Amino acid sequence: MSRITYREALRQGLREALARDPRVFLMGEDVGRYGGTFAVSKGLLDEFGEQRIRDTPLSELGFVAAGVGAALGGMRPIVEVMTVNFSLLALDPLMNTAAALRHMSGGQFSVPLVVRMTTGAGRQLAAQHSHSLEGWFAHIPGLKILAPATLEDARGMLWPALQDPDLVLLFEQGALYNQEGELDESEVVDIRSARVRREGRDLTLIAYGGTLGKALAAAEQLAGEGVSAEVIDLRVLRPLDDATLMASVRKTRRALVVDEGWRSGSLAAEIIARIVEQAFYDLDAPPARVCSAEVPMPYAKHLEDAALPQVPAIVAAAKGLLGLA
Amino acid sequence: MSRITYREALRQGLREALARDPRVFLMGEDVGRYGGTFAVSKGLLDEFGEQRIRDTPLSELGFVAAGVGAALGGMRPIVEVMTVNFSLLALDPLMNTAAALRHMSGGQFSVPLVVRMTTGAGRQLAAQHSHSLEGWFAHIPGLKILAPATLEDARGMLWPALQDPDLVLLFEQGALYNQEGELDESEVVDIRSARVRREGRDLTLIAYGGTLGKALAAAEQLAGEGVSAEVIDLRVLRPLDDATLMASVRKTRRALVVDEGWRSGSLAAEIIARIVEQAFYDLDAPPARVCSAEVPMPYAKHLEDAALPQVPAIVAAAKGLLGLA
Amino acid sequence: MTNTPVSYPPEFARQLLRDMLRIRRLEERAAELYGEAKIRGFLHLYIGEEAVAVGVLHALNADDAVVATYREHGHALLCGVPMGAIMAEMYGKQEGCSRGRGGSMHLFDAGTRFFGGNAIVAGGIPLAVGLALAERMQGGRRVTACFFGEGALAEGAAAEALNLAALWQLPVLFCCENNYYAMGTALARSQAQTDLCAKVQAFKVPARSVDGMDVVAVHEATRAAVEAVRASGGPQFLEFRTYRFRAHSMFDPELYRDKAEVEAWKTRGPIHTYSARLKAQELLDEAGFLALEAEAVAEVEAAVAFAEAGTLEPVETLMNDVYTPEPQP
Amino acid sequence: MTNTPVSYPPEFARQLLRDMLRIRRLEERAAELYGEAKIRGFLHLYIGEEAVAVGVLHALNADDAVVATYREHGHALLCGVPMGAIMAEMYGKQEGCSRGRGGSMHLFDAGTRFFGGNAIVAGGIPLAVGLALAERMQGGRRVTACFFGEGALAEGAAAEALNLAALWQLPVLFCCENNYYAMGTALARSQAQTDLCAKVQAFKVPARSVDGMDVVAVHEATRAAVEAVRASGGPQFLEFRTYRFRAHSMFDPELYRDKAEVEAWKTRGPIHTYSARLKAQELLDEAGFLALEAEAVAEVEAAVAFAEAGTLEPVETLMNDVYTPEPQP
Ligand SMILES: Cc1ncc(C[n+]2csc(CCOP(=O)(O)OP(=O)(O)O)c2C)c(N)n1
Ligand SMILES: Cc1ncc(C[n+]2csc(CCOP(=O)(O)OP(=O)(O)O)c2C)c(N)n1
Ligand SMILES: [Mg+2]
Ligand SMILES: [Mg+2]
Repeated sequence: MSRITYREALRQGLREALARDPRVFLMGEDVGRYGGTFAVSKGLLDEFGEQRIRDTPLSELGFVAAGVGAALGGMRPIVEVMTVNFSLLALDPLMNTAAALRHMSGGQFSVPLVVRMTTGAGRQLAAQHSHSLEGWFAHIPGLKILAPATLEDARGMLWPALQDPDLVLLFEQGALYNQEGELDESEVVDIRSARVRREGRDLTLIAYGGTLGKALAAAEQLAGEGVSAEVIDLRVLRPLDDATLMASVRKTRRALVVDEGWRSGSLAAEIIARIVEQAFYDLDAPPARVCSAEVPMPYAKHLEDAALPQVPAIVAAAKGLLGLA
Repeated sequence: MSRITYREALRQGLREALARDPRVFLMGEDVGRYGGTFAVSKGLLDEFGEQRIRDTPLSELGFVAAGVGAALGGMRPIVEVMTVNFSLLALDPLMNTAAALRHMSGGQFSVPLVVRMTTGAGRQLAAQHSHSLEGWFAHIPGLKILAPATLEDARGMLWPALQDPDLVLLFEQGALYNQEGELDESEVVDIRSARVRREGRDLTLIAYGGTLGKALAAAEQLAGEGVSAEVIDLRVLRPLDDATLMASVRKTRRALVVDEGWRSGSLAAEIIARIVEQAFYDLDAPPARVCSAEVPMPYAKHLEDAALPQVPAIVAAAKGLLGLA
Repeated sequence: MTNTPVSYPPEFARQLLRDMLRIRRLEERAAELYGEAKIRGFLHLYIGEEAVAVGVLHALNADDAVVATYREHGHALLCGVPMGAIMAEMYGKQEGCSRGRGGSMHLFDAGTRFFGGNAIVAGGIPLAVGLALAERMQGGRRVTACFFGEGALAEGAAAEALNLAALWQLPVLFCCENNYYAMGTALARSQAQTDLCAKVQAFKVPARSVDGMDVVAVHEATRAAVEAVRASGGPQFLEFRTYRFRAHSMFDPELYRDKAEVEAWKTRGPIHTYSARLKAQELLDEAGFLALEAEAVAEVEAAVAFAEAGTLEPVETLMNDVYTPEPQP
Repeated sequence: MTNTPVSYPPEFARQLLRDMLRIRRLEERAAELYGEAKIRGFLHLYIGEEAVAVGVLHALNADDAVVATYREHGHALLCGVPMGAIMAEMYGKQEGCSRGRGGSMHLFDAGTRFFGGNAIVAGGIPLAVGLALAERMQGGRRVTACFFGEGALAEGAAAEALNLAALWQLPVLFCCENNYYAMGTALARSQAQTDLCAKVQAFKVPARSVDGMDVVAVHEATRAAVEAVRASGGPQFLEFRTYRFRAHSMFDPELYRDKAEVEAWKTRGPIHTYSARLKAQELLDEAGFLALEAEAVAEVEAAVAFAEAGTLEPVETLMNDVYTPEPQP
């Protein structure tokens, strides 16, 4: 075990991948000389050189599409889109090309590309820098979506993502970069399964990325009030690990999804739909969700806090599900 | 009543709007000289001239953003993005700017822009020309989404959309352009409500745009088998008209959503989540959905048919809900 | 230009004509089959522009990569995709080069490094830049040729890609098929800068304009440009001035251009002007021409027969290849 | 250039200095307040570049439209947004010019036609083109000025917008603040074409390069360009060569540039060089300079007091203005 931040864990993952496979390279805005906008790639330029740590021009569409091409050409590119907000400029190569290519070519071309981006709010960056769109991206067939919430996943998801023959989007939670803890070096990280992060009996809290910590805090608080909450970390947003979800929900008979995405059309809605489809008759109460308010994220701290899922709202919703409101 | 196609109804709506308000103009690729890619705007260039029927360069991001600016500058632009597939190039001005602007400016700037686009599959146009993304767009706060499925809506939704002070996306169903019928000139078209298109007792079929006709056909077939299906046309995908939906579901106690979007993260998921949240204890069965297969749309007709929601699947799912399977 | 002698070995000189004829006959037949509803979706014909694909692709090596558009039957064919596989693809048969899932706009062939078949205008341009980046990083000498229309140059994607290629000095050959219209929009009505080479040179990509109706001019210019790419490692841009004789797609009523303009360009048609030159130089006689014609027609008919005999992918495999299957242990 | 005489009326000559000082002192104070955690989020300072906003905005009419970036405190101020409203915005108070919802990157003011405050690089450029289109279609004579950095010129959005403005001959003044870096990426490392005017002229937008450290040069060039826009109706592009003396934002460790380079540019600082010229021409004496300084500081302190005294928007109105409220009957 070593003490480390989420940022450093991500950097370790990058460094290991670059060291392990000469086909791997990192490209994006300010990943090199600047040291990474959020300092994730700091030091890598010195270590791996300009060929493999490539600063790009401000051209999100261009360099994401070039990443697709480079993947087709035999490399294993990691493209950093500085934040998910700017990925709206690069949706065409992601959805229209990379995600569709293998199927529409009759199985001829896979796109072994990893796109990393920072997601989420909580740092007063306002409407154009605070989206949580990872759940929205999870609508798109042909791609896989990862949301590391723990140090182990921050370090360990990149390598299996690079081994995956298809496009993988890896969403780093901006609010977690400075989070520090003990890294369990022995944990084996897969990119297929959800994980039970806390066992419980009375209800299942389903969270991922930035909401996992809040769900765990809520579970702790609920425990103090005699409620035993199980907490599931989705980890992989597409494809969803239904088996783990349903096993838990069948056991607890109650589910609450905690999702930083805007409520309507959230990943939480999809999870509720699946629970209803697969476990309706095992439910003791309607599955519920705590999501972000449907508002462009405001700058002012108190408004931003009000717009995001918070522990008290999770606790209240959980108690509501149990008729303890 | 007059006999008319969906395409002609759309054109009537455009012509009326252009005639009524000098601030209205239409811009997009090939709306003018070519006569409109799908011939919707045919003849309008001759009638209204080059200033108001503006052919644009191939620059989706540029001309959509210019539409936002022109709306801010006092015009009432109608921007045509040829098909929703290309709107992936223009998401930044739509989500990061237009949808957020009023809120993030503290209420100073509204964006009275209407963006029209063709959506949907069914014409063997394959993976890059067949998306149904209107439900996906419905995730975005700050915009309104319309899906005309009838001739009356095709003609009548544009004018109230132009009266709306905010960004409105209007999705035309490509597979309906040639659909012909009697236009009821007396119908008053709003852009707020869902409509019951067929009354029924045993279950509620919820559809919109390209799936409305299929839901109605399924209801007809079900009637022959003694099942009375109510059919709701959502019409407005954001904000959803919960009241109409819940009134029907509370009555029939069973709901089936028919949605051309890919299943995971579909609008259907959101509707199921809402039904569960608002009417759980009134349900006799879990709400269900018939969606598109999660696959980039194939070209071959039989595969495209297999990937899309079809009447037999709707009928089967409806019977399943009623335990008649 | 059209009167300069053809100084190629007779075999190769005829090969250029043969290949233009193969594309022409293939597409004429495809148009008929569209009329018979054997082919559906969008069908974009290259008729009139054949000299470009033929002249360019004969200047590339077999292992160079090619990225094309939705108007790519000719490019696929010249890359080596069998005509039968192209026709079967348009029929939606699993014997097609994309298993019938792509159709006319999405021909692909991994074996010949033919990367499609891209139906998003300008979408292939940054993709080609990425292929070239991979080549550069792996120390290879292969060129990536990327075809697109003049309309695509208005897209931001094109600007970003040109800059990247020039900045990183990547081995891309940009082949702009300037047929003067993007659907119904004339170049001068969509781009303030109609001198495309001037536009591109401002991005620091060397650029040259070529008579795209003259297969020899196309071939010579491309050979020089490919040599320059291989020598410098950096990009080159060629503008081929050409014209499509047919509508944009099968739905186009062609309201936007004069019949007279079309007729004027037809007099410069790449096939008849070139075959006239070959005959004038006695590299070909009428019998030889008819033999090439017959050969092309036979190939087309064989392709149709192949497509007709083809089978449909079972519906059960619809979901295959959304993701790459796991390697079996 | 810096030695050419300042031939403005004394009042106006001093106004230019006063406004540069106002921006400078405002931002220095904002940086302090960031250190005290009164201001949060991203904060991008304009320190070193003040001559550009001041020189340009004094050449515009009050009713001309202005579109700026996330580095826009100075532009907002010069457009007429009260300093208190700017400071309160950065404090997140509802007395701020965007009710505290926007913060430093999203200053807006409908009254002065200040259209933000855009935090997507290049996002404002096609928006400005649209504003100009609306102006043209309504027969107005107002200009739309659009500010952006040199880094933004690599974005496809910029290319599309330049083409549209030139094609439709729209009254936009493109003001490129070339401070040679986009975050940590030097111009030459991100654009193959470093001659920005050459790049832009290739889009058929007339372009001129200006010493952005000299407020007089900026002002004169802008006056000429604005006149050209009003006369021709078409766009103009100005490249202002300038430099930011501070980090990109409050998080930037500045690893990418030499201290010596920064120091060299600082000797050309727009405020001290201009005030020296004013003094040399006896348009200003030391007492006059100190008075302007004192005035600026007083305005800043009043703004801070205003922001401190400001109130928070009630959480209850969080959802207001996601949509425009219906008019009350
Ligand atoms: C991004 C995008 N926008 C619009 C279209 C629709 N479209 C298909 S081809 C075409 C014209 C393209 O013109 P050009 O690049 O000159 O190529 P050409 O068809 O003339 O060969 C258009 C507008 C598209 N496929 N992709
Ligand atoms: C589309 C987009 N990509 C990336 C960013 C992150 N970012 C903010 S400012 C900036 C640098 C912009 O440089 P330049 O245009 O030269 O303006 P400057 O900051 O130097 O004034 C970057 C990369 C962003 N805000 N938007
Ligand atoms: Mg063309
Ligand atoms: Mg800069």
